Amino acid sequence: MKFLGHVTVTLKRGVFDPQGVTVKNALHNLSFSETEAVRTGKYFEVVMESANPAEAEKRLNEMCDRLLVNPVIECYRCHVEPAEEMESAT
Amino acid sequence: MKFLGHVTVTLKRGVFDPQGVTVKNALHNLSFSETEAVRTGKYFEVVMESANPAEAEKRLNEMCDRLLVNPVIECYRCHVEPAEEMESAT
Amino acid sequence: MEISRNEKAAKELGLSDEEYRKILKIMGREPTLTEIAMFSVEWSEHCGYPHSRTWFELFPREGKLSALVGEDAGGIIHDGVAVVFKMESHNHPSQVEPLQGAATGIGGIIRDIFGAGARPIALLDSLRFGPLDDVHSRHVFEGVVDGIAFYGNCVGVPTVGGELYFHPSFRGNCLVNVMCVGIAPRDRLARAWAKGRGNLIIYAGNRTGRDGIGGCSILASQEFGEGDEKRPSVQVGDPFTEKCLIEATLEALDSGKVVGIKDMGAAGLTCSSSEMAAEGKSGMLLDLDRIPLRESGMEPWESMMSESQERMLLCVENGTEAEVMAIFHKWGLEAVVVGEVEDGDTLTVSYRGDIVAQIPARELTSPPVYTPPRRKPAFLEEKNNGSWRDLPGSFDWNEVILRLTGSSNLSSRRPVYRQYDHMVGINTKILPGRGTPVLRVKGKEWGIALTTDCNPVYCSLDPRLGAAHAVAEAARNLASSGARPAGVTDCLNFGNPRKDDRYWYFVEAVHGLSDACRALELPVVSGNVSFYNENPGGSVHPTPTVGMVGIIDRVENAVAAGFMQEDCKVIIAGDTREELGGSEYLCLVHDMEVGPPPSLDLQREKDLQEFLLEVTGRGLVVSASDLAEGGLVMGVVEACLCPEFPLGAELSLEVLGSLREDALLFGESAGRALLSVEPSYVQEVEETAQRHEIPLYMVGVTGGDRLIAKRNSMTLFDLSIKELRIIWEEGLFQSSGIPGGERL
Amino acid sequence: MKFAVVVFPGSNCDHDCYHVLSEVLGVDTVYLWHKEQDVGEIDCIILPGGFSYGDYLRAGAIARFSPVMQAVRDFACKGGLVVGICNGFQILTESGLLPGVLLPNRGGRFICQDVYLRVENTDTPFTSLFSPGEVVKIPIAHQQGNYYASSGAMEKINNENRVLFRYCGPEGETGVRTNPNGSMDDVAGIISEKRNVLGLMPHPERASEGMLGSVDGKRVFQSVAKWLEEQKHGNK
Ligand SMILES: Nc1ncnc2c1ncn2[C@@H]1O[C@H](COP(=O)(O)OP(=O)(O)O)[C@@H](O)[C@H]1O
Ligand SMILES: [Mg+2]
Repeated sequence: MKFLGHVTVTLKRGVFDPQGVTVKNALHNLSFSETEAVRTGKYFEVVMESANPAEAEKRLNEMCDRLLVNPVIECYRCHVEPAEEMESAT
Repeated sequence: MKFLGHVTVTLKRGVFDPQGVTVKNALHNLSFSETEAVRTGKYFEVVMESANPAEAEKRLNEMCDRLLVNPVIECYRCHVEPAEEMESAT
Repeated sequence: MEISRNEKAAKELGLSDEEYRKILKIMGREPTLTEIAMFSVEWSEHCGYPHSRTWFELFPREGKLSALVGEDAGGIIHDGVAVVFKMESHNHPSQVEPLQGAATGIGGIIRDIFGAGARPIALLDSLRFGPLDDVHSRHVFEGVVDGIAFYGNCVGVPTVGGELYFHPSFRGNCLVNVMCVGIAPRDRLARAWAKGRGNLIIYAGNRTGRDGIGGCSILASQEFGEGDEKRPSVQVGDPFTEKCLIEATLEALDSGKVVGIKDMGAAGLTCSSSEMAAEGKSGMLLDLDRIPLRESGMEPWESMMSESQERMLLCVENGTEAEVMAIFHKWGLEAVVVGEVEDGDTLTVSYRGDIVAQIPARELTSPPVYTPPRRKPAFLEEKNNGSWRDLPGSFDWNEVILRLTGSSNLSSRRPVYRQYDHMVGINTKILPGRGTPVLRVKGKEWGIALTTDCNPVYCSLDPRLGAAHAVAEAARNLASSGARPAGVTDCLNFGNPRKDDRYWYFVEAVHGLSDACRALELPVVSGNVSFYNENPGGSVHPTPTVGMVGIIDRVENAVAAGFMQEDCKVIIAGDTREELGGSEYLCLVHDMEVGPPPSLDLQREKDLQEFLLEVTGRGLVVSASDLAEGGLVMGVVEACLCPEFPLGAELSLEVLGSLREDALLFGESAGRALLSVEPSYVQEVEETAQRHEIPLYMVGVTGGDRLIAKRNSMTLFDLSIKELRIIWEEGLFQSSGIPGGERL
Repeated sequence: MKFAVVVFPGSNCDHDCYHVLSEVLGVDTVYLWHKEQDVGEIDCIILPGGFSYGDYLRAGAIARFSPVMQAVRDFACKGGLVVGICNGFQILTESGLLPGVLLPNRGGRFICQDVYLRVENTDTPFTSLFSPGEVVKIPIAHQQGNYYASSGAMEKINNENRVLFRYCGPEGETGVRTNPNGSMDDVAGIISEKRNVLGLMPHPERASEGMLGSVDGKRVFQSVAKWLEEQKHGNK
């Protein structure tokens, strides 16, 4: 079965996020003065073949732990859903 | 009221995503051979002050259109939620 | 029905009725959609240069050193080494998507260089944008710089120089011209041809997607009716793959098994296959089913038109394909056999067992030539009548100088060049911001100096003279560093050639370039044309950017621009005339863009160059630089503000003659250089100048922490170096909004 | 004595390091392809700068899985000398051979320029030819050089005197104004607990020839060569 995994990676609280500061300042310059803070992160979509949702989820977590996320500074959340019509865009 | 906006930015379909290809290849090398495709994107959390959820959502969309998202190659989805205990991180 | 649809497709792809009839005649039948697509890209301005090609015959192709005028990139030969260089524009893509547009521009020009078999060793970027107070222009500027940094830094080719200029005519249509320089043993250069029946065609690098397929909505919608989203035609750069492609390509060429090679740039597969076949006087069979595709369901015309980046096409000896492909595989790149060389001269394209295109390669690569009518704009006479002479000639110069020093066009470019890795490769001897960039060549005593130049205001006032100035200034830049100018590449940025005034500008500029190059004995070895640079307010200022390469015999003698040493004599070589037309001073302080631009005497330029080469070569000067935008004052200010050792100077300017004060200080007379010389060498410098018939003017002494100028003991200006420095360094930061905090 | 310069896809200072080692120092140097599983008879391994795998995921994140990195790890475990420069430093932190991580620069942009460094500890194989507290000039060129470690880890590094180079001003003064990238405690280079693995963001190979402005960086390589020489004689 084909699954689509979604991974959102964010910086751990307390880790300085220069890009977030830059974006916040840029928003202020564009008069979005209501912005109090911006934190940036990464997002991945993974199309994968798996026997079942539980297996897919397990593997996706492994991918995060081994490669996609640096645990020194980052944390993540992820989930999978069945992917019927995803075209394999390599 | 304080709100937390979440923005997920992805590349439009058909736009080449070299990072995604490289990450997919790396996953294969780590024997995640079930991976068929990886697409990379960006993620933002925006802490903002707004009168009400509808207003917050409207402003967040404006931020996306004006700064966070490059409409030539990217698309996005976003939503807001009340943010009680977010500490202003920056 | 079929017929009209093809004609309609041809039209939408930019082919005129006349061109379509010509295609019918060549083919002797109705062309297929794929063939139409192929003609449209190959005959486009981009690839086929229909409006400009004929004028290139004016360019001198020979110089003092032996010149290589090759297929994609030309060069010069010195001491058994080929120095290959070329400049190219990526204006429109950068305007639409600044970061990726500029990034892919860098990728494209680098491929031209290593495709010729040379290892890329330097990049220069010549950039022009609308004024920074315009939010969108600023966005484009920042995105372009980001894109160049993103791509150039990652591929590991240092960006060692360039230009940056803001002017309202580039609002809505920026210019991004990038130059790449590479070196190779002269016998290692590659040819862009396919030859030898039975030899194989290999495709290497990134997969083919629908990138850059613009303007073919009729094909897309009628074939598929996919409807939903308009297909993005933006190309995305992949510098990591490019870096691997550089290494793999050079390794493949070293194997000796490669017959010919060409990159797939504009017009992609169509251009590389047809031009390799035509150049090798061969036929070629391409099997589209074997092309590595990024997306499913790509039609043949899409594969043939795609501008996906980081791809190369090779012709290799039959039987060696496995060995060559293994090199690419080793570098993690795809490489597959996609075709073979045939007798004859036909390019045949097959797809799913059918032949979808069959075109005589020579015809495809010989687009029609157009020389539409041209007309000199009537307003030019009036603009050049010297009306600046009515202005008062004297002001509070302290204030004016601070304004110029902090202006977006004259302030320090450090906020830009420090975002570029300008040292990787460990060859950069003179770094950006210190003078003309100079590179050593490892294992040799000699080195290479590089520059790009063009003043679009001069060119808009007098394109012939302006273009000649670009050549002269570039040559002067090189000679000031101690390098003998050796070869020229150009990038000709103009408006719509079908408008008679734009075309007049273009033709005049080409004449100016050719005349100047001929007078200075410089070959034009490569170049590029970008037309249709128009914005709603009209054409951009005509901008024939000149890229120039010089050879410095002993690279350790390379001279930088900064004074660096106290108690040296400050000398101006060459005459200062009462010329203020077209100057940065008039534009900025008086908001006046009027001429005439400074006069230019090319024989004098040559004499000055010889003089500069001799004094730098003999180690007689501490610093040397040419005087250009901002005139004498900005030349001196820059010399004072060398990043390593800011230093003041005291000048007495009466020796320069009794000109108007404004012209004296800010006039941009050509043929001048600013030198600083240790007192004990002054006499030798003077003797040398006499021999070359160059007038010298002793205008002052270096030292102290102020820049002071007097004339007949009256103080013209008196400024603290510290204040100048802050204003100069902050100028671009302030006007560009580049975040501070990292200023140092 | 033999040096190896590792080549990852996307390394772009590999040739520069090779040039300095073999041409300027005149020591025996080889390239080590990232697929190698065995480093062979080598005395010092250099992980050069560049953009391994484009730095596409995070700087150094993919390179650390290259086969050669297992060999580098074994080599380091046995006490072999490893120098990671710029991207090499990033790879070392990603692989856990050095603590911490290199975040994007404070200003968010790539910075290429000369910086001053204060040499903090000369009692190491990499710095013996410097004098303590000496200020040297070596260029940086990176987008992610902002060193970060948890406060516990940073404290340990400081206590163990493992910061070899700190960003500073021409007189050795430190602070926000002389720190180009926001690096914690002005860290420009650190060594491992066992003192045989060095990671540094500045590029010593770019400051190894007088013709290019500074020879301060050369002393890093010379220190290594000297140390290796002494080891050899010591073992005799
Ligand atoms: N776009 C750019 N990219 C890189 N370097 C640049 C750029 N623009 C200017 N520079 C560098 O900044 C310095 C000053 O530029 P400029 O005054 O235009 O040079 P020149 O006096 O040689 O005409 C030079 O070293 C130049 O190469
Ligand atoms: Mg100039």
